Amino acid sequence: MTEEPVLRVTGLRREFGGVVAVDGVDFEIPRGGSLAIVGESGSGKSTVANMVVGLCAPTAGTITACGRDRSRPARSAKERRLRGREVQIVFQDPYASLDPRHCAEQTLDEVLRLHRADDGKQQRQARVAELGDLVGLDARQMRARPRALSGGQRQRIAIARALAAEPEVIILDESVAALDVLVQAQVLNLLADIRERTGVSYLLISHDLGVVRQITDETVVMRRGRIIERGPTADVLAHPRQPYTQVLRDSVPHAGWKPTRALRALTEGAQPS
Amino acid sequence: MTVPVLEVDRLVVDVLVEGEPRTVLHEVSLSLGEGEALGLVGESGSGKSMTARAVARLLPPGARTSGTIRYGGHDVRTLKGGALRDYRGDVALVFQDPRAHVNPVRRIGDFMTEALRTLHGVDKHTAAKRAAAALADVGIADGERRLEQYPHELSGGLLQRVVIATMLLTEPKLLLADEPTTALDVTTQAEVMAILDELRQERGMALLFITHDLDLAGAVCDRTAVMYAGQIVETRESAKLHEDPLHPYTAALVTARPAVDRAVDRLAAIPGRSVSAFEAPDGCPFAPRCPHAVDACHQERPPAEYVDGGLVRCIRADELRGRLAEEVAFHD
Amino acid sequence: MTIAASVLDGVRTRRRRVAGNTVVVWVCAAIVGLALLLAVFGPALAPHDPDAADLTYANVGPVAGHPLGFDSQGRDLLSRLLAGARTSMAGPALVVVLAMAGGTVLAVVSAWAGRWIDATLSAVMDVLFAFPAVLLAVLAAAVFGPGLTAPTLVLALAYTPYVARVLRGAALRERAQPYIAACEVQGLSAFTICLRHLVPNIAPMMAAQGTLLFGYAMVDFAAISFMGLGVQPPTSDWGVMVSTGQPGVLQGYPAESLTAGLCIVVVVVAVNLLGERLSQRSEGR
Amino acid sequence: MTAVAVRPAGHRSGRATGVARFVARRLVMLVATLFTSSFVIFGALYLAPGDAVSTLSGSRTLSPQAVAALREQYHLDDPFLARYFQWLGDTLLHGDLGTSITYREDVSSVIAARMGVTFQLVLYAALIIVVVGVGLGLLSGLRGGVVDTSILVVTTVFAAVPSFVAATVLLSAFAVGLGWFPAVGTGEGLAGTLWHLTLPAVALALASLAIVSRITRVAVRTELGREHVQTAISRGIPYPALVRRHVLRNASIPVTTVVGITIASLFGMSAVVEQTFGLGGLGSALVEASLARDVAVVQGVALVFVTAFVVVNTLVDVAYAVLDPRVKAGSRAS
Repeated sequence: MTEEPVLRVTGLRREFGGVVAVDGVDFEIPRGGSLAIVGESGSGKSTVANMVVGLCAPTAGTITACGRDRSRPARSAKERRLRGREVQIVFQDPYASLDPRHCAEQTLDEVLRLHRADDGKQQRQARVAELGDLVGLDARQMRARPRALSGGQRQRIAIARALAAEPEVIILDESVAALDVLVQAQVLNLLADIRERTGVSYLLISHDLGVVRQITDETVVMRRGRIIERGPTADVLAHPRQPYTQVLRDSVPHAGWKPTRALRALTEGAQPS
Repeated sequence: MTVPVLEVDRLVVDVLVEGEPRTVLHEVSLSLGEGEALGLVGESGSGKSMTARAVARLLPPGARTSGTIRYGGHDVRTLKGGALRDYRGDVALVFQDPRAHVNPVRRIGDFMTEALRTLHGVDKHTAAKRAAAALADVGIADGERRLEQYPHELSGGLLQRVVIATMLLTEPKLLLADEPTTALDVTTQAEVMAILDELRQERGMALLFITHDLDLAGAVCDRTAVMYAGQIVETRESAKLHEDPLHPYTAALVTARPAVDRAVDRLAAIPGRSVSAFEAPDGCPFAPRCPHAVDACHQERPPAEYVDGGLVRCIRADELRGRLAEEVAFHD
Repeated sequence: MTIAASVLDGVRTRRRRVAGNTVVVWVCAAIVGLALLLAVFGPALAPHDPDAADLTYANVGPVAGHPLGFDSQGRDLLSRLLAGARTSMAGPALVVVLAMAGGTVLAVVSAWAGRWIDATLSAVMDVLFAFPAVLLAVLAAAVFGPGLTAPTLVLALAYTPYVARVLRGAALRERAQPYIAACEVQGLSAFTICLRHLVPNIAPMMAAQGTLLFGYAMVDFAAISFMGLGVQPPTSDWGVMVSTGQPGVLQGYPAESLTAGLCIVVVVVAVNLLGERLSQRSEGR
Repeated sequence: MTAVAVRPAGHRSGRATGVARFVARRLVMLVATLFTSSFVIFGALYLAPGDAVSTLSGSRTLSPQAVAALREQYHLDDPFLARYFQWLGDTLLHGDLGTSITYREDVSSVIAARMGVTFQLVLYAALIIVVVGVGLGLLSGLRGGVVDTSILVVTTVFAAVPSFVAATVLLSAFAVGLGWFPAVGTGEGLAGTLWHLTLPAVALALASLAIVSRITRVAVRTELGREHVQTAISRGIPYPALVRRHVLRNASIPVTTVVGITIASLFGMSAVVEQTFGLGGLGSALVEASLARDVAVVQGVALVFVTAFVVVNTLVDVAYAVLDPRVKAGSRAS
């Protein structure tokens, strides 16, 4: 028996007005680990992320982070803050992820005041500067309104905000999907560095198998609300056991790739709805 | 190469940004042979969509152009009246977001048959029949039912196939596709691309395919042009872009993309961010980020030169050839 | 003319129009500012006693010292217009403050809570919406008797669902933004998030709505006073003056009615244009 | 949220049931709204300071017999809710709205005698709003240039003119000054009625017409700029067909809504115009009754106005559902 996982999800289920969006989802992430949930739109992967982070309540199932249950909505302000120090999230859209009226320094300071109530102003300032350094933003960018910054820079602020509370797990909900490929590479490298330096765990929600391969150790594949395949990322992508996973992998354009119409037919045949 | 269907020569486009004219395309030249597919690849703000809009005569109000866009012996920029309508009949467009490009309050059937009935005088019944047949071509079996539906009742992938079927109904000679699959899931993308490619080859249409994905362009295009900061920095046979890129930016695009089949310790990420044409410095616009830049690169804009059957704007293209090939080989 | 050409035409003149628009906005702002100053200092600025009647001057035109002449009671018209600025605008201003406060609270609560609270509040708003503001004010006047208090409260009540509806939409859009979700994930309380993030971000919309609402309120308030159910003569008020000038209109002395009407129209035009601009800016963020 | 993968595939019949369900929902809301409104109108009487008898009598001194009659007629000795249902029953079943203390006749006959003028006036004004307002908006939105600028300036000013100011200006200029139209009264026969109601209808319509024109202009411009219109242009669809099928059809959705709401709100403003032009309609009765604190008449007329307002608003929503195929049962799309 190894160390207690930093995040454990069992039997997770969510319905929206009778429609089952997520059903019977189990997974766990070891301390410092990195897990990907792969799927297409409608697979339920984002709903899982929202439930883990506490933005929507599960219909059934349990979520345990850092040994504490978070399956039900937080009741007290203290509980909310505690949960904030366990799991954080970086969203997809860099343009909507930041309050347009606040610069990076203000955004980070607000988080620090919440989670480090004992710190003085100078300690907070030092920590803000440290976080800025960590994600590679200079002093000018830290004081700029979001509208003056590029998508990549905004996403760095969002990452810094997620790190500010020193959580054990960061959910990356398609966090690099909206970025151009060169900026995406910068941010992916940054995420790898951060994990190495802080030991934080990642839960990556993505449809992009290249990104998944680059920054995760384990992968679960979701389809229509259920997990259909799981394993080490390298194995799952190199030797998919499920036809759907194979189709998913073969649909990714790469050098010498030819699109074919047969792919969809195969998936429909493989898993009738 | 055959006679070009479309020939763009030193196209410069200025558009109004907050009331000020800003250059978004700088001396863009490309040619497209009959039945040929050309990919136009670049990051956001590179000017790839603006190129398509200029060709389609859909530039935003207040835009100014110079250079020529030649189609059928005429400059598209100056077409008027009947000639413009004829041109529009020959050119079909498919955009990224099908939902925005189909009138939400009219039925699919109205959308599909509008051009046939209005411009080609086809009667209602025949037009509907042809529309249903076109839907079958793009893999939509129950066409007659679909014609009665409204756009909001169809999924994005289905609607994009409807748009493609519609565009093919009038038998255009040139298809402009601007990120037609970007909003779709990967498996749907593969299918839509397959349909597009198949039908295009069947009918001998020319295709200008705009995308941010080098590999996707490579899959369906004979040649690919790479854009950066409003200019085409390299045009080359698609297959060779991956093995033997001529421009450092192309090499950067190839190496920055994480691969499905293996992880690397660090991705080859070049610093900085991509700029638009009007933000670009003097000299080569890529020079500030280019790992191979020398002083001369910052002096003046490199001219387009032929190298190994491709066209490249880099003064060091010849000497860098082997090194760039190594960089991408190390990646692959 | 092709459509592209017509759109192009519009744009070619746009740069000129941008400059022209800025001038218009400044003029409007100046008018509104002046009106507000008059509301505060108008009664003090009046050159004559606005209530001093002298029937020998009834309906006499402009003479030295009385640039606008006299009304049917022989009172100095300019003084009455200046003095009337306060009553004509104080009521509407109060209506706007009350309706905006109520509407904002309802909108934010509704958008934040969602579910049945939102559904219930929205249904209540829809029913309240069924009452035309003026009708409700008349009803109130019939029950409580003419005066300022009832119309002010009733108009505020009638406008609240309108404000709430518009702001609820804005609040819902803002509520759905990931930056709000990020605040929730941090553990900030709903109250803090609304106060520090949500409300400031719908503030431009609120400013625009408040301004536009002031225009409506001025018209409705004046209408109520005009009908004799609001401000009571002989108090000088623009709406009342349009009304008390009616007999003069039929006798060919329209000065009292028309000058008071003009005051209302000028202020409302300026307020509307200003509100429209604010609303465009709040949407074009 | 990525929960819904497959949309229910609806077609003509599905859409028809969708609209039917929407209409049914709106009708339920209509009844609920009317019920609540009537409750408010009825209850307002008892909100007044002092006892109900003095409110009902308009603070007149009455003989003990008159007071007793009043108590009897309004069931003042019954509990509040019982009174309400009694009143509602009388209103709905017998058209009995009580007796006016100023007119000294049944409120229902006061209303019946005056309803015609008001509805004619509102109808006339509505016609002007639709024809002139929408017309100017289309012209402005589609033509651009000087035409657009002129219309924009004029409608900006008109939108700020309260109907009673408009009425005063029109009266002063066209009735008293030029003598083209009569200053007061309703006239005989269709031509006479039209002639007499023209100035009042214009005064009533003016501000609304301007607002409708501006909304129409914006709607047309918005639709012209839509991507699907660009697509249609790129397919070579001729301008007239483009405008008809895509711009006007789509713009008709917001325009219909605004026109409807505007027309519904005319009832409230008719009071002011009727007063100025000496028209003996419901509006002027409402004002006179309010001034005289003749509560029975105020209640009756308010009930008629609210009903008209709510019915028109419901019709607008139904029109919206019919025009916009995206309307799902129970909610407005967009």
